[in-house]
Amino acid sequence: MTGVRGARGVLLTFAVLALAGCADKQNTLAPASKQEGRISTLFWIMMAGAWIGFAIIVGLLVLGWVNRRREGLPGGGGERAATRIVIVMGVFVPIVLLSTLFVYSNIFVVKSTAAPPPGTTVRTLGVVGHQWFWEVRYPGTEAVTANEIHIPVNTRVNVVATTDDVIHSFWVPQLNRKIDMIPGRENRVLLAADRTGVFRGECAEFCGLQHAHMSMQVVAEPVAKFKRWLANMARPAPAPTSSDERRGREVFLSKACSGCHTVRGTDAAGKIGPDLTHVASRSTLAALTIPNTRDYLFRWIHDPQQFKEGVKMPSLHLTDSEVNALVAYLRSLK
Amino acid sequence: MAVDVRAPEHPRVQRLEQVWEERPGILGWLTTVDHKRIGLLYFFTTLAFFGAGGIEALLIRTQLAQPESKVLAPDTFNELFTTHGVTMIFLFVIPMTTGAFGNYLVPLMIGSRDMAFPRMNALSYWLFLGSGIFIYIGLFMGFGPNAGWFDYVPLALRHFNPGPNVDFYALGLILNGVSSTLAAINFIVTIFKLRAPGMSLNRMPLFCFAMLAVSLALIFALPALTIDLVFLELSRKVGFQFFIPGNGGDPLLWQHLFWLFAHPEVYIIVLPAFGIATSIIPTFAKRRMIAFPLVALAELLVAFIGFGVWAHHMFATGLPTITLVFFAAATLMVVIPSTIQVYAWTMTVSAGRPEFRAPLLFIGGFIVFFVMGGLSGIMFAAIPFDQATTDTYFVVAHFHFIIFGAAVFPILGGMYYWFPKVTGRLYHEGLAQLSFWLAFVGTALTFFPMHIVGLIGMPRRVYTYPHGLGWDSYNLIETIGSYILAAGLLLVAFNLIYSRFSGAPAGPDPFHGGTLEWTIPSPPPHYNFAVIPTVSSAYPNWDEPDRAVDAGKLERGELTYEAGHETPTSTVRDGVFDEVVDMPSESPWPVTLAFFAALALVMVLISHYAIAGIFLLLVLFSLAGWHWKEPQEA
Amino acid sequence: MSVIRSMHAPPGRADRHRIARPNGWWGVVVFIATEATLFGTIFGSYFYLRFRTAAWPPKGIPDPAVTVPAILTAVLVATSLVVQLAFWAGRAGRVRAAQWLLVLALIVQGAYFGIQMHLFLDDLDKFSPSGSAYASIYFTMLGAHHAHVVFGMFLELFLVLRLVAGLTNYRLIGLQATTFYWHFVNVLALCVLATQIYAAL
Amino acid sequence: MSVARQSKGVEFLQWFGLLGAAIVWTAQLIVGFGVTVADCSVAGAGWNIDVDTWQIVLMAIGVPLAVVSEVAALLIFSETRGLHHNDPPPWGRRHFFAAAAVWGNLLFIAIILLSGIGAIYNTPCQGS
Repeated sequence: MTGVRGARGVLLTFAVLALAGCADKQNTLAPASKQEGRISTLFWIMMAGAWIGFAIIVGLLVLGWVNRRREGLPGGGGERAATRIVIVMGVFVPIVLLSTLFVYSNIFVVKSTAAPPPGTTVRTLGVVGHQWFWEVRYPGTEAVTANEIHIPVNTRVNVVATTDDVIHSFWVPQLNRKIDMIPGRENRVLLAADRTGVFRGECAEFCGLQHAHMSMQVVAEPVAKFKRWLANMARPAPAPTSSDERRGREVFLSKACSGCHTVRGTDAAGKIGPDLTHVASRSTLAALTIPNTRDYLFRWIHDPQQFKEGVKMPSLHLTDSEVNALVAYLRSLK
Repeated sequence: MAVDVRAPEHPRVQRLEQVWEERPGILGWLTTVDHKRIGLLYFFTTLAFFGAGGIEALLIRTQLAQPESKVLAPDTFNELFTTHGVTMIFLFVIPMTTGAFGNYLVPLMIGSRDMAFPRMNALSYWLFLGSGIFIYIGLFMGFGPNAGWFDYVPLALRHFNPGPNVDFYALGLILNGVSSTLAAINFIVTIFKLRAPGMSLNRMPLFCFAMLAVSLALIFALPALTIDLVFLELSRKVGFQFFIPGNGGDPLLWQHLFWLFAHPEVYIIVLPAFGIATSIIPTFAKRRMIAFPLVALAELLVAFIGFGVWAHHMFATGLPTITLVFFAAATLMVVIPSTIQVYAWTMTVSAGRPEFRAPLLFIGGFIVFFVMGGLSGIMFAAIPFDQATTDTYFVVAHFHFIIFGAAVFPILGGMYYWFPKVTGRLYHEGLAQLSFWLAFVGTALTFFPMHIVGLIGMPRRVYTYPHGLGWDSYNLIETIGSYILAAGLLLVAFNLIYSRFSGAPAGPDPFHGGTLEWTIPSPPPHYNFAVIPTVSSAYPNWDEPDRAVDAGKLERGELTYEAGHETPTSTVRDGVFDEVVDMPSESPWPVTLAFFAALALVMVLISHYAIAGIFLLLVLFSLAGWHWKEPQEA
Repeated sequence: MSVIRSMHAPPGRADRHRIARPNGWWGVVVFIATEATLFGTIFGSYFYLRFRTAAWPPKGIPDPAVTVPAILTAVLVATSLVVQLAFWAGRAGRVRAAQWLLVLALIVQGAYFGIQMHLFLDDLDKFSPSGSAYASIYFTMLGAHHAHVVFGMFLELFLVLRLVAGLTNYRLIGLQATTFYWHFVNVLALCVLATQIYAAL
Repeated sequence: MSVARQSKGVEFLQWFGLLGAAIVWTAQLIVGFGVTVADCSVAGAGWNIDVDTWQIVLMAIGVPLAVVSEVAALLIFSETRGLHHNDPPPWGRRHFFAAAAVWGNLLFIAIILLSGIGAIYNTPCQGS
């Protein structure tokens, strides 16, 4: 491992500087789990090999240029010698190296990073892909949320990835490989963060107009904190306290909102948009398209299309006061 | 030597001129069956599509130059990247390498006077043209294909994609597939049967081995795509259930069939490039290829093993590992034919006295980029790593190094290399080398950073990306690179156009190439060879005694066949002289048939099935008319 | 070397006798190869879909008929012999015989096609191709094969008409190619039948 | 044994040496892949297919056959040692293909082994 790190420093100055220099939010090579750690090690090993192979070929070409005035190989020798090199370097060496790679990656690494069979982990959670947001369910509880996945740190969580419409791909680069969400199939991927933090993920399979705005974040937190969060998520929405909030709820239930959104504890049980029971507890709106602030929420409700052209949520042409009331209500859904 | 063969004033040569001459003017081009003219038609058409695809690429890069930019609306972006892929693969690289290079060169390299089925050759071109126009009409009507070039269902089904966009894609590609199939059949039979006497399989130029491999791959790969597209259209138009899980269908069926075609496709794209490289390297290294038999087999092996790797495009679909390992194993081993070739090329360069003129420079660039793309390709055979990086810009970088670096660079090199043969004039060397360096730097700048930006998490096919993920600077570099690259390509175009009119006369053999096309005048006469050459090695132009003997035959009228519109055939394995066959002359039917076929698909597109049926009858009718006139009546 | 050249130099252009298969033969063989792959893909899809469905055919869809298709296929396969005879007759220069044998084949195949069409439409009334993946692949497979039968009949019809004007080298090769094509279509017929009735076994 | 018969035998050896291993691998891929798909799908689950046995059998048949075709290539190669690959056919052509197939067949042997081993050592029907 350390040897590899050393080698990488030598071989990869360009890439390494680049990788070190950048934000790590979605970096496959900044692992936050054993699984992703193994995968990035696999990468660095292949990368080292690749640069060596590349150097050999470029070197040969340069030699050919240096030697352009003389017949025969630089080190002397003609057809036979050259053919021997082709056979050794072109057939034998690669067969050995590639077979080794096969065994290492496709038998060992693949096993040690694979999704566990159902029911073998402490926790299972369901993520359902929608055009274009992520519905997150915690089996065994009422909790339903969207685009923000909380998991306990140092715990193996089995994610069951399914889709409600087209093919999406669930991918949290710092935690594990990606897994496609395919109609009619139940795929799994293992999340097991070995440190607390927020890890960004994004839909990796082209899923239509707003494929670019289908991100999510995984929050890995201490078990106690996670349990508190989950308990709150499982509760129905808090009742409105101020008059504004009450009016907001009226608007929410009377206008089209409730046709698409669910707020548990009210009559709103729409299934098309994200569950808003605890929307105020989330840090972003529209699958990480905009931050979840009073101002943005206001503009979003006014005209969602300006942020996410083609999103299913229409502009309901509400008056400013109605929107203000809605904002007040939604911001109260902690 | 060969010069005598071309004595134009000789009565036999004049007779050949009369026999093989075709009608001049636009009508001549519409009815031509001359493989050289058809090759040129392919060449200019594919260049036009290359331009279109390039503009699409520049628009895409411009949109992605900065985060959150609004140059293109999302739907436009999706149509552009889909059409870019479809254009570059189906309307540029494949028709350019097989249609243009293959058509023009294969008969010249094997010493024949035309392809085995000249009229079918014309038909392939007209069908190809039809498919291209078909797809682009869609784009200009605002219905460009918009579900990605691999068009995954259910996104491509009517429920999620109600417009005709995907229908333009599917029907256009069916037509394109028919065209490629016919072309492939033609190449296989031509290479099997029309080789000059003495050209046994072991004396066949490597370019022809590449074209043979490509054609065989097409023959067995295209049906999968055709069936897949038929399934798709039946699902979209009349609600068949192949892909609907609820009713026993499976979206992955589409992916299996698509990649069963589309991975061999990748090798179909690069194989002719190998062929071009193996033509250019010996000429400028002034020696025969090292490990010739191994390289020949390697070309066939790539095409063959390419059929056993398709599911490595589906590693992230959750298929059982025990299914995936088969494809991972093949994916690793398919690398080896390429390593063989890469070492054979570099060894030939080292062992010879290479003269680094523009064509060889482009091949040098090709080797560098091909190795780079190949090495990142190996990584995708490691299932866990593939699942980490698939559908990211790391993949985009990989396949652009292969498709642009490894397929288009040899095409550019080949354009320079055979330009004197086709036009009779020399290109401008200085400009050519400048264009190489521009293209080389441009390619590296455009595609290398994509590796990094992919590794740090940028998925492919996003029309925009947020600031603050560390992607901005790389994307900007890529965009700058793409413009440099475009400049390089424009310089190539300028050089060729300029040299076409004011280049120095080239003579029959400016580079002293090894294969038969260099034994005849530039541009080649309609009949290609006054005396059908008799061959005793894979580099006949370097066997001067043989050529001298050929020259003598003109007087004696041996192997000249000036009596009729004829060319000799030989046995498949050992190139033993077999019989003389009458070659058909120009015919109006291929273009007519293609026209009706295209109209039939238009009718399917707008769901007028009865009228489509009528056009299909007209297709059969044209087929009958076509065969009513038989070659010997020419 | 010299050996080879003497071997290749033909005695003038008159030499027409052939020591290997003609281009047309190779052309149709390669064409058949790609067609076979096409049907291979269909059969592959059929069984892929079958693996993914517990009940085959699914509930509510009748088992495919066995006897009638089997008999029909047997009849169709028999025409292979007739077409082959036509080719032999043609090669022996007996043009009229070739013509009449082709006509005979055409009549039998026409009858076959007629009955198959009837069964096809009959099935369409029983269950819709847009009802299940089974129905979709079932009708697609049969439709594809029927289309090939029609194309084969078109080729024969064309030859019958051409042979009126006598026999040429070109037409003889055409006849040989068509014969080949029919053998292929009939092999397909057997594979299609096997796949089709598999659901009833 | 007449010359014609003998040359037929040699001819067969050359083509078998060239294509044998390739065909064997194709068979292994189709059957091996098919078996895994069948076993891991809705209907197939009920047919309790023993994937490992299948894979072992496939390897046990495939590897020897591939080796035989390698031997065939070697035989032709040694038979034609000293010829140049551009020499007149048929022997020049036989040398040409044998010289290449000797190395090419190694790939197919490798693929057959790796696929089999991979399929056996990984857990049946575990999503990946």
